[in-house]
Amino acid sequence: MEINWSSVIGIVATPVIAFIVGVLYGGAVRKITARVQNRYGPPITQNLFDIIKLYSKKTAIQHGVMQHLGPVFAITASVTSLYFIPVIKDSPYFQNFSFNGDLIFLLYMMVFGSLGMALGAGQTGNPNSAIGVSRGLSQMVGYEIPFVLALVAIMIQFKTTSLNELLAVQDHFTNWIIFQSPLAFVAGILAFLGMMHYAPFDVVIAPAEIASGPPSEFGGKYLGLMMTSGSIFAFVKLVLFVDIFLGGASDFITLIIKTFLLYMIPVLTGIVSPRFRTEQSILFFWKWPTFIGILAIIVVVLNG
Amino acid sequence: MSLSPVQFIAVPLFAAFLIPLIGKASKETVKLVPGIVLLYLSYVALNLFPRGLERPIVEHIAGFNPPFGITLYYGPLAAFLTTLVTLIGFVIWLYSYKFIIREPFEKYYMLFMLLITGSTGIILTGDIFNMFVFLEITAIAAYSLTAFLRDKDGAEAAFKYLLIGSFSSTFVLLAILLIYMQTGTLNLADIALKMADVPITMKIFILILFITGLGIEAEIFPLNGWAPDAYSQAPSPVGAVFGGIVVKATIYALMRIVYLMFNFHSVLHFFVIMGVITMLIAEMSAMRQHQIKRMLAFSSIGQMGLVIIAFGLGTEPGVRAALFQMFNHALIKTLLFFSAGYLVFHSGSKHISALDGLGRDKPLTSFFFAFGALAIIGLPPFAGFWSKLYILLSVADAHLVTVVVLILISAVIEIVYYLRVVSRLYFKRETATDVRRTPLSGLAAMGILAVVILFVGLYPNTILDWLTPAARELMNTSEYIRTGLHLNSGLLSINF
Amino acid sequence: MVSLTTLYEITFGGAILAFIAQHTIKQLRTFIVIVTSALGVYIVWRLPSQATDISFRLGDFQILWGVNEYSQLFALLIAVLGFFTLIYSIDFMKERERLGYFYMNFLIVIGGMYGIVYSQDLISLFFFWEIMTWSSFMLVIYCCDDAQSIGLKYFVFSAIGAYAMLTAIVLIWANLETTSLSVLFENFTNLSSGLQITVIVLFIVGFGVKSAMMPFHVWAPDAYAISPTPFTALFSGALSKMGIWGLGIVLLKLAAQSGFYVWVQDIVAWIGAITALLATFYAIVQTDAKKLLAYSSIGQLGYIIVGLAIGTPLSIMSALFLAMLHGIFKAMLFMSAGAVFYRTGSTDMNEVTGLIRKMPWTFLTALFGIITVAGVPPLGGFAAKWMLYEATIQSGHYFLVIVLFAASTAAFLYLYRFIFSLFLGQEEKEYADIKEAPLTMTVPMVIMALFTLVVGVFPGIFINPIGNAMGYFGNYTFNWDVSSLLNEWGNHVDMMTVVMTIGAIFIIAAIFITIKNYRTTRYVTTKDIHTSGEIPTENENLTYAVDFYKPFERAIAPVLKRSIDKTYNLIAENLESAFDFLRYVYTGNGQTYALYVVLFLAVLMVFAELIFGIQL
Amino acid sequence: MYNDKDAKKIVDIIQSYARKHSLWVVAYGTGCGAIEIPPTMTSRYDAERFGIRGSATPRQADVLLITGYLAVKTLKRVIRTYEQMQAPKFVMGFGSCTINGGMYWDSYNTINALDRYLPVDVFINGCMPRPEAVISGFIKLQQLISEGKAEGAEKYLKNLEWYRENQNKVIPNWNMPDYNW
Amino acid sequence: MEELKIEKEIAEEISKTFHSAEVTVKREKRVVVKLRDDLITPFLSYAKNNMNFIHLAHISCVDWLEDNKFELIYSLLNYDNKVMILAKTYIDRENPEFVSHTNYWDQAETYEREMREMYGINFKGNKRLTEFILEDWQGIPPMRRDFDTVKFSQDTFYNRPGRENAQDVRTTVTKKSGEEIPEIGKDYTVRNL
Repeated sequence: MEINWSSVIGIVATPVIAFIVGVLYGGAVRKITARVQNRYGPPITQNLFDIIKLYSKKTAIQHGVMQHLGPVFAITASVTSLYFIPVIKDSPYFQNFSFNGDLIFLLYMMVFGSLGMALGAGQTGNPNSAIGVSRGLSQMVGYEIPFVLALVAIMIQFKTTSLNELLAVQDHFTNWIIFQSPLAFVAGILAFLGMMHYAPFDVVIAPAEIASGPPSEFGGKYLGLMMTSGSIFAFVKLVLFVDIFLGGASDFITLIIKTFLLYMIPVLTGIVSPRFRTEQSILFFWKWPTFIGILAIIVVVLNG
Repeated sequence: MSLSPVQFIAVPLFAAFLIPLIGKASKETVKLVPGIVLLYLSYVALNLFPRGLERPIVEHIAGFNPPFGITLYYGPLAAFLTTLVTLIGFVIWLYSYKFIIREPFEKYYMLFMLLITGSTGIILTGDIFNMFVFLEITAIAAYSLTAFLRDKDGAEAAFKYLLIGSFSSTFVLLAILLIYMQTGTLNLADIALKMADVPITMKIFILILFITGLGIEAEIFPLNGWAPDAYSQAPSPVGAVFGGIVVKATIYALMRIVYLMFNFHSVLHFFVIMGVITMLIAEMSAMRQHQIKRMLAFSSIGQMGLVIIAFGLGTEPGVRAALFQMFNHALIKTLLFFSAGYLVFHSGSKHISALDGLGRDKPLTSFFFAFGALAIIGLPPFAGFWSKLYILLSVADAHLVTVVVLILISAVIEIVYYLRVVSRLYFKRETATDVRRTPLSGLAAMGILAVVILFVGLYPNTILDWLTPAARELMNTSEYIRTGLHLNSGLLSINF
Repeated sequence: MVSLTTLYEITFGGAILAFIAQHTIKQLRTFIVIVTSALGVYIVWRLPSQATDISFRLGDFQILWGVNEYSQLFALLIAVLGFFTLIYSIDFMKERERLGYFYMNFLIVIGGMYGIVYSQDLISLFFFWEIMTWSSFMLVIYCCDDAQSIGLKYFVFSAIGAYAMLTAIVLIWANLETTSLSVLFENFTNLSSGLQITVIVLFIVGFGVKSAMMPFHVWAPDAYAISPTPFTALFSGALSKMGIWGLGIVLLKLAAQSGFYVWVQDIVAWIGAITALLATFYAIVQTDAKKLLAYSSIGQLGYIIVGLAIGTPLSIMSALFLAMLHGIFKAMLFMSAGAVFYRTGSTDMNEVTGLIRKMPWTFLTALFGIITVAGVPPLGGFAAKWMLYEATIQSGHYFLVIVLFAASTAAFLYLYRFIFSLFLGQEEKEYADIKEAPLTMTVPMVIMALFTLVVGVFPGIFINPIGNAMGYFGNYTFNWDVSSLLNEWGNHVDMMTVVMTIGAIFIIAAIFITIKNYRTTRYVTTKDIHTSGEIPTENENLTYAVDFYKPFERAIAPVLKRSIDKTYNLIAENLESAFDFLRYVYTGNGQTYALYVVLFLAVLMVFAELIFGIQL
Repeated sequence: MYNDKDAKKIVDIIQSYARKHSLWVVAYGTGCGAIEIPPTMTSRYDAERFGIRGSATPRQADVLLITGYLAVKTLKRVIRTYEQMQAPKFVMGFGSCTINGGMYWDSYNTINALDRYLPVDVFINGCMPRPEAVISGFIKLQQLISEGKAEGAEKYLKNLEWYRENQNKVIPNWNMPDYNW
Repeated sequence: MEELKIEKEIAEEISKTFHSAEVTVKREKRVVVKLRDDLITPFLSYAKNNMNFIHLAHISCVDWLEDNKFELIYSLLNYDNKVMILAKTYIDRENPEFVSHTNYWDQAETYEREMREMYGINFKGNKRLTEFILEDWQGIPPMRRDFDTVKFSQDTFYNRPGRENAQDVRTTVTKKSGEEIPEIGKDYTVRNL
C-alpha cells in the first residue's frame, strides 16, 4: 500500500498547529482583555503554561467512566472536525479528509464533543455541572437556528454542501461570501458570538455563580485535555467561518490574519458586555439573528 | 308429520297452551318444554331452509285459495328470519333455564312461547290482518313479560309499553281497515296488486298510519320512548327477546309492507332520515346512561336506526346489509343482554359503576360482555364488522356520504360508552366478590353465541350466501305477488 | 410451509394457545410465545422467495394478500422487534398478573401488523388495522386504574382515524367498485378531483392518527407512557410505523397522481415538521422518562412524515431509513427505561438517579440510543438525518429544514435529560444494592445497540433493501457504496473515513488519558464533590433534576401555554353535556311518550306532501 | 528516553516552570482578608501577569488562600476544600490570624496556628497584608516551587496522622470522607 | 420636660397597667421597664396589642454571675412614634428556663436559639432549639462569665510562643499610651434589684 506522505504529514501536523494557534489565541485574548481593562496582563503563552501545569498535576480524581471519557469525546470531536475542514486552501498537506465530509456532517460532528462533555459532566454528580449543561444545551438551541439559517442560505445560493466547493467559489476577493451574501454573514457571526461562549453568552460557565459549570469537577489531566480540545475547537470554528465567509486562506499568514480578525469580534464584544440569562440569550438569538437569517434566505431565493 | 312452515306458528302456540297444564303436573318439566319445542323448530327451520331458498313455499290454511283465506309465505327472507328467531329463541331458553328461577316461571315460558308464535307469525303470514293478530299476540306477551318481575319499576315500564303499544295497535288496525275498504282484500300480495288503484292521498294516509303504528314497535325515534324502560326493567332474557326477536319481526313487517305497497323513493328516503335521527339520538343518550341495561337498550335502538337506514336505501345491497346487521345484532345484543344480566346479578346493582373489577371475579361472563362489546362496535374479526361495512358500502353506493359520516360518528360514540364499561370490568380495582357462580346453561348460551359471532366474522360468506336471495325477495315484489297469488309472471304488471 | 396463511395461522394461533396455556400449563406459555415470534421471524425472512399471492373472495370483496419489497421491509421490522420485545418481556412481565391476556394481545398485535403490511386490498387492510387497534388498546389499558381514560382516548382517536380511512375505502368502493390496491393505483385518476382530494385527506387522517401526526397526537404520549414497557417498545417501534407505511402509500402512490400533489406535499411536510418541533418542546418539559420518550417518538415520526412528504428519492430513502432505525433505537430506549423501571420501580426522572455503575449495559444501550436519536455520527442516526436535511434543502424546502434543525437541536435537550436523570448524577442511597437487569433484557438491548453502530458504519446495509423497497413507488436507483452517503448535488460523506477517524482519535485520546497518572488517578464517589466545603450527607441527593430546563421552558413558555389536549378535552366535555341534555328527550314519562306519538303522527299528516315529496 | 536522567530533568524544569507561572487560586474567602483579593486581581495590582488566576472549584485549583481568621466551623470546610484539591497544591496563610490568632488569640472558636491543621507553604503577615504583600507572598511561593521546596501536599500526606489528630481535637464530629490524594 | 412627653405618657400607661413594674424614661425614645419574670408575657402581649409595639427588635441576655441571675432584655419598637421599650427581667441562673415568645413574634425563635447556645437558657415552647452558630459545642455555653475563654483557647488552639508580652491588652495599651482607661463594668453587682 502506497503511503501518501504529504497527507500523513498533514494529519500529524494539523492538530499540533491548531493547538498551538488556538492556545496562543487564548493567551492573546487574555492579554487583550487585560489591556482593555488597563492591566498589564499575562504573557501570551499563559494558556500554554496552564495546560502544561494541568497535565503535570500529580493526581487526578474521576467519578466514573463517563467522566473519564468526557474530555476524550471532546478532543475526538474537535480533532475530527478539524480533519474534515480544509485548513489551507489547495494545500496537499492541510486538506486532510475534507473531501469526505460536508457542512451538515460538520454541524453534527461539532455537537459530538458537547454531548460527550455533557455526559462526563453529568456523571460527576455535581449539581453545578448539571446546571451548566442545562444552560449550555438550552443556549445551543438558541444560536444553532441563526447559524443553520446562514448555512442554508449559502448552501442554496451555491448549490453545494461541501466546504471545498464553497472555497472554490470564492476564488477572488470580491467573490467572498461575506460580500456575496452579507446577510448570511451577519446571521452567522451573531450565532458565532454564541458559539464562542464569550460574554454576553457565558452563562454556561459563570464561575462565580455555578463554579465554572460543566467542568467544575474536572481537574488535572482531565481539565488539561479539555483545554487542549477547547483550544483546537476554537481554531476549528474560526477556520470554518473563514472558509465559509472569508474565502479561506491559501497560506498560513492569511489564515492567521483572517482568523485573528474574526476572533476579535466575539472577544471584543465579550470584554465590554455583561451577561445574559439563559432565556434572554435564547430569545436574543431567536429574534434578530433569526430574522436576518430568514431575510438572507429570502434574498437568495428571490435572486434565483 | 311432514315438515311445513305452519309448524312455526302452530307448535309454539300449542306449547304455550300446554305449558300451564304441564305445570300443574310437574314444574320442572315445564322448563324443558320450550327447549324441546324450539329445538324442534330449529330442526324444522334448518330443514326447510334449502327448500325456502330454492322456491318459496306458500301454504294455504283451511283450503281457501288466495286471495281468500289465510296464506303463509315461506320465502328466502322468511326462511332466514324464522331460522334466526328459532335459534335465538333456543339460546334464550337455554339462558333462561337457570336465570328465571322466580315463580311463576311456567307463565314466563308460556308468554315466551306466545312471543315466539307471534314473531314467527308476523314473519310468515301473507295476510295483513293475520299480521295484526300476531303483532297483538307478540305485544301482549311482551307487556306481560316486561312486568314479569312484579316490581314497581317493571310495572311502570309495562304500563308505558302498554300505553304506547295500544296506540300502535290502533293505528295499524285503522290502516288495515282502510286498506280493506279500498281494496277489499287482506292478502298481502293481492293488496300489493290492487294498491295501484288506491288514490294517492289515501295511500299516504295509510302509509303514515303504518309508519306510526309499526314504528312504535320498530323503535323509530320519537316513538321509542317505551323501549329503554321496558328493556331495562324486564328480566335480562326478556331484554334479549325484545332486542333479538320482537323488534326484528316488526321491522320485517314494516319493511315488507312498505316495499310491497308503497315502493316509492321519497318514502325510503324518509326512512333513511328517520334512521339517522334514531341512531344519533339513541347513541348520544346511551353515552350518558348510568345503568348498563338502559345503555344496552339505547344501543339497541341505535342499531335499529342503522338497520332502518340500510332498508331505506331501497337497493339490494342495502337490504342485504340491513338483514345482515339484523342477524348480527340479534346475536350480539342477545349476548350482551345475557352477560349484562349476570353482571347485574353478581354486582347486585344495575349501575355501571358497580361493575368495577368484576372481570377478575367473573372472568367468563365479563369476557363475553367484552366480546359482545367489541363485536357490536364493529371491530374485526367479529361479525359486527362485516354488516357495518356492508351498510356503509351500500350507503356510499347510494351517494349519501353525509350518512356515512354520521354512522361513523355514532360508531365513535358507541366505542366510548362500550369500552368505558369494558375497561371498568377488567381494570378497575375489585369492589366486592360474589361467591355465586354463573350457571353452566347461561355460559353455554353465551358461548354458542360467541362462537357463532366469531365464525360469521371470519367466514361472512356463509351468511351472505343466504342473505342475497332474501334481499332479492324483499326487493322483487312482483315475484312475491306472483308466487303469493299463484299467478304466471306473464300476467302480472305493476305500474306504480 | 412458508406462506402468508401459515404466518397468520401461527401468529394468531400462538396468541390463543398462549392464552390457553396461561390457564392450563403456565410453563408452556413463554415457550409458545417465543417460538411463535421466532417462527414469525423465520417465515417473514423466507417469504419473498417462497410465497405466492393469496387471493380469495370474502363476501363481495376480492381479498388479496401478497408480498412486495415495501411490505417486506416493514414486516421484517415487526418480526424482529416483536421477537426482541417478547424476549425482553419474559423477565419484565414475570411478576405481573394476567399474562395470558397480555401475551395473547401482544401476538394479536403482531399478527395484525403482518396483516396490514401484507394486505393488497383495502378490506383486509382495514380488517387487520382494526384488529391491531383493539388489541393494542387492550394492552394500553392492561396496566392500572389510570390507564382507563388514556386507553379510551387512544381508542377514540384510533377510531376516528380508522373511520376516516373507512370512509375513504367506502368512497373508493362506491366510485371504482374495487378494493384492490393495485387497481386503485391504476384508476385513481379516473376519480373526480374533489373525490381524489377527499380520499387523500381521509387516508392521511387515518394513517396520521397512528403515526401521531399533529393535531391527532394527543393520545400518544399517555398511551406510550402507560402501556407495559415491552409493548411500548413495539408500540412506538413498529406499530406507529403502520401509519408511516400507509402514509407512504397514500402520498407516493395516490397523491402523487393527483393534481394537487405539490399542495399535499407542502401541507403534510409542514405538519410533520411542526409535529417534530412541538413534540420536541413537549418532550423537554416532561418529568417521566417514558413520557419523554413518547414525545420523542412523536417528534421522530414527524421527521419521517416530512421525508415521505417531500417525495424526492433521497427524502423517501431518508424517511424509510429513519423509520427502520427509529423502530430499533426507540425500542432500545424504551427497553432501557423499562429496565430501569424493572429494577427501581419508577421512571420518574426526578427520583431515579445515578444508575450508571449499577446498570452499565442498560446505560450503554441508552447511550447508543440517544446518540442515534440525536443523529450524531458515528451511529446510524446520522445517516438518516443527513439524508433528510440534504433532501429537504435540495428540494427547495428551505424553511422546513430550519424547523427540522431547530427540532433536532432541541432534541439534545431531552435526550441529555433522559440519560442524565436516570443514569448519571449522584448515586442514590435507595438504589445502593440494585443489580443490572437480567440477561433476557440486556441481551436484546445490547444487540440492537451494536446494530445501530453497524448501520452507522455501513449505512448501505439499510440503504440497499430500502432502495429495493422504493421500487414499489417508482424507479429509483441507489448505487452507493456500502459506507457512503450521497446527496443530489453530488456531495457525499464517507462514513468509513468518518468512523475510522473518530475511532482512531477516540482510542488514542482514551489510552492517553488512561495511562497518564494511571496509579494516582482515584475513583471517588459522587458524594465527594465540590460543594464549597460542605459535605452532603448520606440521605442528601444533590442531583439537579427537578425543572432541569427551567430557563428553556421560560423561553418557550408561549408555545407550552397552548395545549391541543385542552382543546380536545373542552370539546369532549361540551359534547358530553350536550348529550346529557339530549338524554332528557326520554323523560321516562308515559304521557310524554304518548304525546310524541301523536305529534309524530300529526307532523307526518300535516307535512306529508313535504316529507314524501308526492303531489297529493 | 523518559528514563534518561537529563531528559527527566528537562521535563521537570518545564513542569515546575509551568506550575510556577500558573497558580490558580481557589476563591474561598474565609476571613476579612478576602477583601484584599479583588484589588490584588484587578487593574491596580494585576496579579494575572504572574499567572495567578482565580479558579471556581478546588478540583482545578493549585493554591488555597486562607484569608485571615479561621473559625472552627470554617476550618472543617477549609480542610475539606484542601483535600479536594489535586497535588501539587499549596496553602498560603494570610494575615496574623493564621499565624498566631492575631486579635482573636483568646477567642473560644478561632484557631490560632494554621500550620497545625494544614501544611502552610507561605505565611504573609500583617493585619491585613496589603496587595503588595500578597503578591510578594506569591512570588515567594513561586521561588519555593522552582526550588522544589513547596511540597506541602506531600508533607500533609506523610504526616496525615498528626494533622488528623490536631484537626480532630477541634472538630469533634468528624464526618468527612477519607483523604484520597 | 416637654420633649419627653410621649415617653412619659407611655411610662404612665405601663405603670398604670402593671403596678409592680418599675418604669424609667432613660432618654428620648427609650423607656426601660423592669418586671417580674411572670409579668413579661402579659406585658409583651399588652405592648404589642394595645400600645402598638409591634416589632420585637431583639432579645438579649446579661449574665449577673455574682447575683446568680440572668437578665433578659426584650427590645420592642413602635413604628409610629419610634419609641423603644426595653423590658427587663431576671431569671434564675442555676436552672435557666423561660417561656418562649415564638407565638408572639416568629423572629423570637432565632434570638432564643442564640441565647440557648450562648447562655444555656432553655426556652420552653420553642420548637426549634437546635444547634445554631456553634458546631459540635461540648463545654459550658461560651458567653457565660464562668467560662474562661483564654484558658479554653490555650488548651485547644496551640498558642504560638512569642506573644506572651501581648497577653494583657489593657496593661499594654495603658503602658504604651500612658492613658488611664476607665474601669467600665468593673462593678458587676446588681443594684436596685
